[in-house]
Amino acid sequence: MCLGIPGRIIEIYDNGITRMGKVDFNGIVKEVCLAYLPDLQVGDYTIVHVGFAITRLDEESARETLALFQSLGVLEEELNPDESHETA
Amino acid sequence: MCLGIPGRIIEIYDNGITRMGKVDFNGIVKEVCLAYLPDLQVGDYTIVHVGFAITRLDEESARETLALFQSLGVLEEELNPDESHETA
Amino acid sequence: MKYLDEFRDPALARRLFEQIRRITTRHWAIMEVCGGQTHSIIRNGIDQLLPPEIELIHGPGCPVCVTPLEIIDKALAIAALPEVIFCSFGDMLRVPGSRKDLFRVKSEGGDVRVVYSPLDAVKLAQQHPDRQVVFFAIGFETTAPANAMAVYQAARLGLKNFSMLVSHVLVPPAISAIMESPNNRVQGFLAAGHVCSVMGIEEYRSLVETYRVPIVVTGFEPLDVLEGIRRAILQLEQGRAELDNAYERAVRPEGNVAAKQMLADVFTVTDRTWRGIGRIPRSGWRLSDRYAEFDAEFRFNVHDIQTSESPLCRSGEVLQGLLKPNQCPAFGKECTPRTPLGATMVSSEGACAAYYQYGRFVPTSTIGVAS
Amino acid sequence: MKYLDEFRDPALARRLFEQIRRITTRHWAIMEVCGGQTHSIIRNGIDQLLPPEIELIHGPGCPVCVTPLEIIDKALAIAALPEVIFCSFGDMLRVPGSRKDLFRVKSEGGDVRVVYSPLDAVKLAQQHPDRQVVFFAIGFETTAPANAMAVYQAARLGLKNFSMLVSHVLVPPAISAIMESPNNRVQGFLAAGHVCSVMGIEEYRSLVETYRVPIVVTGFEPLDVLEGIRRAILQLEQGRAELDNAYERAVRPEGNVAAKQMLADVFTVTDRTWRGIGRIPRSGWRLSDRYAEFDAEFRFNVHDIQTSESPLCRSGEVLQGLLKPNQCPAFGKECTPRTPLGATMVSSEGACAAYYQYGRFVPTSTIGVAS
Amino acid sequence: MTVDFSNWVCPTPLRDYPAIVMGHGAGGKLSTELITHLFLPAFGGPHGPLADAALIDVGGARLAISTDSFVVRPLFFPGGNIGELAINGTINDIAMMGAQPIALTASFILEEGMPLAQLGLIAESMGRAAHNAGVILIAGDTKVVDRGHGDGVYITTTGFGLVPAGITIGPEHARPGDAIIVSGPIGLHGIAILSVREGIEFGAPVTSDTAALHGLVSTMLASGSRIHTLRDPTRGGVAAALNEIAATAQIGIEIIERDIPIPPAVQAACELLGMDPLHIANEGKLIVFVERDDAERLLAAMRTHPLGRDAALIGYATIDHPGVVVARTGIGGMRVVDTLVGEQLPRIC
Amino acid sequence: MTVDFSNWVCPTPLRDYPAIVMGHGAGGKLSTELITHLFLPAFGGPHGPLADAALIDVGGARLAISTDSFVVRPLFFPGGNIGELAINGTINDIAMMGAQPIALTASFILEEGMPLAQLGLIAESMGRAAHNAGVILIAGDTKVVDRGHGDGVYITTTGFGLVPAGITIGPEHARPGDAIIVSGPIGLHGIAILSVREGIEFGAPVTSDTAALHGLVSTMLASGSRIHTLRDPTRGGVAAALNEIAATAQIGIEIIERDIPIPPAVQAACELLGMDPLHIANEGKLIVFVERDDAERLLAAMRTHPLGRDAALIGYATIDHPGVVVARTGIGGMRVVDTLVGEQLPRIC
Ligand code: SF4
Ligand code: SF4
Ligand SMILES: [Mg+2]
Ligand SMILES: [Mg+2]
Ligand SMILES: [Mg+2]
Ligand SMILES: [Mg+2]
Ligand SMILES: [Mg+2]
Ligand SMILES: [Mg+2]
Ligand SMILES: [Mg+2]
Ligand SMILES: [Mg+2]
Ligand SMILES: [Mg+2]
Ligand SMILES: [Mg+2]
Repeated sequence: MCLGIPGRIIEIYDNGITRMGKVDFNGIVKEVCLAYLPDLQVGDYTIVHVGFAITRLDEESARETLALFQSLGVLEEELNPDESHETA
Repeated sequence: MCLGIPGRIIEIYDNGITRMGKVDFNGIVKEVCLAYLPDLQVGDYTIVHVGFAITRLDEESARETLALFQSLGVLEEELNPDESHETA
Repeated sequence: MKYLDEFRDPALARRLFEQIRRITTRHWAIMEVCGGQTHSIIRNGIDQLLPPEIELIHGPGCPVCVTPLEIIDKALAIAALPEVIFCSFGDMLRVPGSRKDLFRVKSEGGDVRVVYSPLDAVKLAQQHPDRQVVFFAIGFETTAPANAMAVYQAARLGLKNFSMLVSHVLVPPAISAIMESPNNRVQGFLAAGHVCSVMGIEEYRSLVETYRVPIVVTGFEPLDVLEGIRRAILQLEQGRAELDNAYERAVRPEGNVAAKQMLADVFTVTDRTWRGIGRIPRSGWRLSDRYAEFDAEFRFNVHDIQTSESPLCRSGEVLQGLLKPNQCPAFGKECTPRTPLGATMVSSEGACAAYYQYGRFVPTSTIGVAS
Repeated sequence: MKYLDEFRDPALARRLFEQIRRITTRHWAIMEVCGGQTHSIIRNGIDQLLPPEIELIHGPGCPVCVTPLEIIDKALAIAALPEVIFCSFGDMLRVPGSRKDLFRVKSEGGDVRVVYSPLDAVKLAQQHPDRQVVFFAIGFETTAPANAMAVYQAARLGLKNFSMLVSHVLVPPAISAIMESPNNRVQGFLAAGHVCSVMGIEEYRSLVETYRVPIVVTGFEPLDVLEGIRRAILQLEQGRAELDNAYERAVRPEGNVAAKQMLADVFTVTDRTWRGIGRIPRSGWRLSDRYAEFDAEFRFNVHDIQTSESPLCRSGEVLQGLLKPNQCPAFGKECTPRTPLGATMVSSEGACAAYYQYGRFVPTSTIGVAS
Repeated sequence: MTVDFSNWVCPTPLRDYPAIVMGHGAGGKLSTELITHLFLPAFGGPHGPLADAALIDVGGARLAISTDSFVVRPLFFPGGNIGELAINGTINDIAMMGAQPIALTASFILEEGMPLAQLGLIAESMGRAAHNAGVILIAGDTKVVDRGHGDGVYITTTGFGLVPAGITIGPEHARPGDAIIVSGPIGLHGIAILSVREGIEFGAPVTSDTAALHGLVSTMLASGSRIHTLRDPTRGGVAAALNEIAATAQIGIEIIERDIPIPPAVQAACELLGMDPLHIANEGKLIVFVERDDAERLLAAMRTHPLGRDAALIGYATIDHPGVVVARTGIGGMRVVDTLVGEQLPRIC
Repeated sequence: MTVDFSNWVCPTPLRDYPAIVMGHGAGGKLSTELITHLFLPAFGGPHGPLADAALIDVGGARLAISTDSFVVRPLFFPGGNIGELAINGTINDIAMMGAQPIALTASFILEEGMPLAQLGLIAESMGRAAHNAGVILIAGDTKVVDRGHGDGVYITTTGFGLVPAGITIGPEHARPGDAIIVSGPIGLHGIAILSVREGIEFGAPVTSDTAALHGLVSTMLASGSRIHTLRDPTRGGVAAALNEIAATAQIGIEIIERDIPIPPAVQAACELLGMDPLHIANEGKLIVFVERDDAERLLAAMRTHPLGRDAALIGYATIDHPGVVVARTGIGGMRVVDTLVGEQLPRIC
């Protein structure tokens, strides 16, 4: 459930009822409701579901997670080179 | 104006609002309003215009008119044979 | 078909032509009032077989042709309303208003339907209680009883969604208008048989007397038309001006009494503008006050109707018999049945259209079909 | 795409698979709660690359699958009403009710429209003041804020022609229900990352404590899913049962505060029947009394709803992780995505459909395309 | 592109209609003008492309090709349905080039909600019609449009046939002096359709004459008569077919009204609706222009075939009034027989 | 006739739908089942008729014939309109048989109210497309349907081409071991259309790839590569085309997802709408199955042609899992690539 896609906010405006914006998904742009993320700014990343920005995408966390993945095998391989080959 | 076609009444009925009938035009049959000809009977001829019987077709008169046409030239030809050929 | 084929018999037609030739000694201008007779004349090639002395003038007897531009523009405006089902006899769909016709309104989304009988429109109103059904009630006295019955039934059924746009016209005032015209050349009339089968013939007696003009009540088949012509010529040649009934099988002197009663209830005489002719006093019917609620002109507030007739068109003169269709400079050029400029080119019974369709002297280039 | 492609990196995926293999010493049954994760697992072939000891159980996290038959039958009845424009997310159109689906209602003349966002339905209601616009509001906590906003805006705009057929479901009560089931085999959960990005993670803490079961908040890309599995296995192998957030880039502990406020205003917790599972107390949302006038179930008196589920279908067991889709006797035979018997075959995210679409062990005959 | 109005015979064509109206599809003058003034210039010049049918040389053979879309309402009518019409209509267009039809393609545009049982009946009668005619359905396509954007089913068929060596038949080959024969009573298809729409009942049923005519054409060719032109008088009826031939060959045509076989029910329906039988569509009739001296031989041959049993000589081509069709009326007058402008409408007043 | 449900691969086909639904026209399984179980039996047997295209022998030549109806909405879309689609689509179906297209027929179903100016634009681009492709429009037809029974314009084109001697190309000729090449980036046409319907904007415009491919095919044939199968992946996308070939030739197919050229905007739109790029329609791309050893030579030849510049090898045919298409996923797993059941729908949840 809950297909959510990350995109970058490129425009913010009020459509007379609520806070709206345009979000860029790698070259395609869709209008999105920003009402639930009043603090988001142009340039921020968000995750969009059925036309709504539901959460801020924290770029710092993303980098940390990827760094963790990068480190995972490497660290243990360094610590335990033999075992790592056995379980492969 | 006023395309009117002769046909024969083959059925008479009341549709709940008014007097209606079926009229046969040489093999094709159409529903017709008979409200304006309360005396017409099955078997009578009528002239139909936009779905309404507007008048009784008097068969006797029709025969007389045709008889008149038949007699027209003949009578005068008999009376005046030469002149008839001159004007032809 | 019985009572049609007999009146199309070629041998009898030959006799009637012969008789007419025999009795005709000089030029006579006779008007067939009714477009149905014009249609029959051209459709059968009667005019070409008559002696050259006889000039047939085609009268204003096509209700499609004479429906005033203003009412057509109103019809187009009403038909374009989204809540309306606009019902019309087939021929009216091609009649141009100032800017468009019903076909175009339909193509733009208007719900325009062809009905065979006005009662079909009443049925539609019963079937579509959420829509407004409007019937375009045109016609001479022949059609009026049918249209009157539609209103009468709608009233009896309590239909709030049925109305009529009424443009009825009457023959006798038109004959008066023609005879009163300073340019008038008509010397005798073939009166419209089916009009008389409804109205009877008495109202024509005063016309005969006032204008000292022969009037022969005439049918529509070739022999009927020829007989009407023969009797008119006979009167003219003999210096008589009488009312004669040459369509006795269909026309009683008193007309259709039941129909006339209904007409008196539903309609009231009114002044009417005839397209191409102008305003003729007391020459039409409108709904009587009792049925005013069924009047589409009141029900729909159709504003801003700007009517504008083509300046080229001389259909007024054609309708008055002052001009043959092919004498109009636009005939077959700017004006064809596909691009009609005038009412008389619109209906297949209009004098100009009839000339175009069935006339022998149509220039080939205007009939061309692409290879 | 940024923040998608990085989390699909094959080299990193290999490392994660290796790690998982390294730490797995015995059989573990882990449920990914969310259909989006099931989709990702099958779409990427993750299950086939995991060590055989790890059993992934596909959870009931597809709102399309679990929407109760009775509500779908109501949707079909409402969508068939002539005055209604029925708006739905695309996937719901193929969900069978007792006798038909929305595609069939559409083919029978129902005005059924696919919308991308619930706000599109509000727009339609503004554009068609003469029609009743009904939005089929399904979804878990992720979709609820969007649907809530639609009602809120309709109320602010004073729309009298907008309503929602609400069938919202909630994840935590479903996890409880699974854990309470006497047949339960699930030993750890991957919680739905996007649900948590709205609701936060605190409500899962009591589940972890009550059932002593590891719950890892997990994203949707291959690396996210693998990391979720890795952390769940790590806890299981180490005998821990903790709440862990493996989707930190999208999930704050407190969730989306503004969205939660709106949800509290617009919705009220209610008991809900889950298709194939049964009634779970306090497992759904309905409109709060304040917005009751927008409830399509009240606005449209949809009587005579006779629901009847296929007796062959075992989607309930599938949804509870008791049965693999391809262990159902009807799978790929009576039941295919074209002729779905159960909710889980209907949505492309349903466990059965996902197995059918992306599974390796589908019998060839069921995929045949006529030559 | 803007629509080119500059070369009109009439000075202001399409002027009144900035958008398509029903008449553009009625096979009358509006249809012709749409093709001549919109499609032909767009498709590359006034000559050749987008006629109803065409001949191309392929590998030494002459291939006759024709295409038509069928949008008839109602889908089922007395005597047939849209399916067999779609087969027979295209077979006939091929046959009218003197070709032997070989194969057809059929492309369907289905409206959402079309009952499969009805579609099955239509497909089955297509299969039967093709089988009976000895042609094969070789390729097809199926599209579905939203409810309210179709009308149950529209069918487009395209047909292929081979023209035997030595045959040159076409409207351009009609010559002054040619005898004009119609293969049987006219107006049946159109009146069968109209009767459903206008609520007319028939004492004896009037049914569509839909039929494949290539067998009759074979019989005619085998008679050795010098046939110049064949035409099936479909949309627009005999009047449109004759006008098209008159215009293409630049000949005059004179027909004798009382020699035209018009069934009584067709005549009666036309009287009632104010229509001309010459404007009513036929789907299983042909008109042939033949060297005058061969007329009797051809008539005799046609009458041996079930579809030509009631063939009748109805007139002649002349050098007078080129491009114009006239009729000698029942009482001996003359009238112009013109093509309809647009749709055929019931005439009431 | 009653619809025959007895021979279904799945036991209860069409059971749920007594009438046409949109999915019957989507080119997926419902479409296939409608053809297999309704049309084919009606048209005379399970083999042969009513495929998308066909070959017949005429006068010693092999004639390739194909027909398609075009019902695309909107009529005008980024990169083209329904007119050039109708020309290119049928040219391509001819080209996919290895034939050189010669001529097309075009039949129009116009909705009352269709603006003539728009129709003119469409006709003009048809003329241009035909001219550019070197094919002629030889015959046509025009029908008009009541407003509310059409959608502006539907166009059915039928095309004819000649298959050069020695060429045998078709889905049945694909063999295990064949290399599979796609001529360029996929999904552009379908996403260009979707973007209009779903209100998606593009930073850099995504336009339909509509193009006539017979020139590219000529280049490919001239390279001397042993080409077994050509297919343009239109409705149903690459997935439907590959599944059809797998089923026809009874081969397995394995493609490598990361080798498939998918433009970033297509990928992004698919992510957003929850669609699979392999299901998105293309109108100017082809898939070719070629003898493995000739793959590099063919790729090199294709890349010399503007329409093959970005050609890519995307997988191989295998003897495993006959009839089934699988994809190696980005992370090295395997998934089945199935044909859609009916319509492609935005997936939200
Ligand atoms: S030919 Fe046309 S323009 Fe001339 S009078 Fe007749 S209708 Fe008017
Ligand atoms: S395969 Fe079909 S019948 Fe079996 S559990 Fe899944 S949805 Fe139900
Ligand atoms: Mg044709
Ligand atoms: Mg044809
Ligand atoms: Mg023809
Ligand atoms: Mg096709
Ligand atoms: Mg319809
Ligand atoms: Mg094709
Ligand atoms: Mg195709
Ligand atoms: Mg193709
Ligand atoms: Mg045609
Ligand atoms: Mg439309």
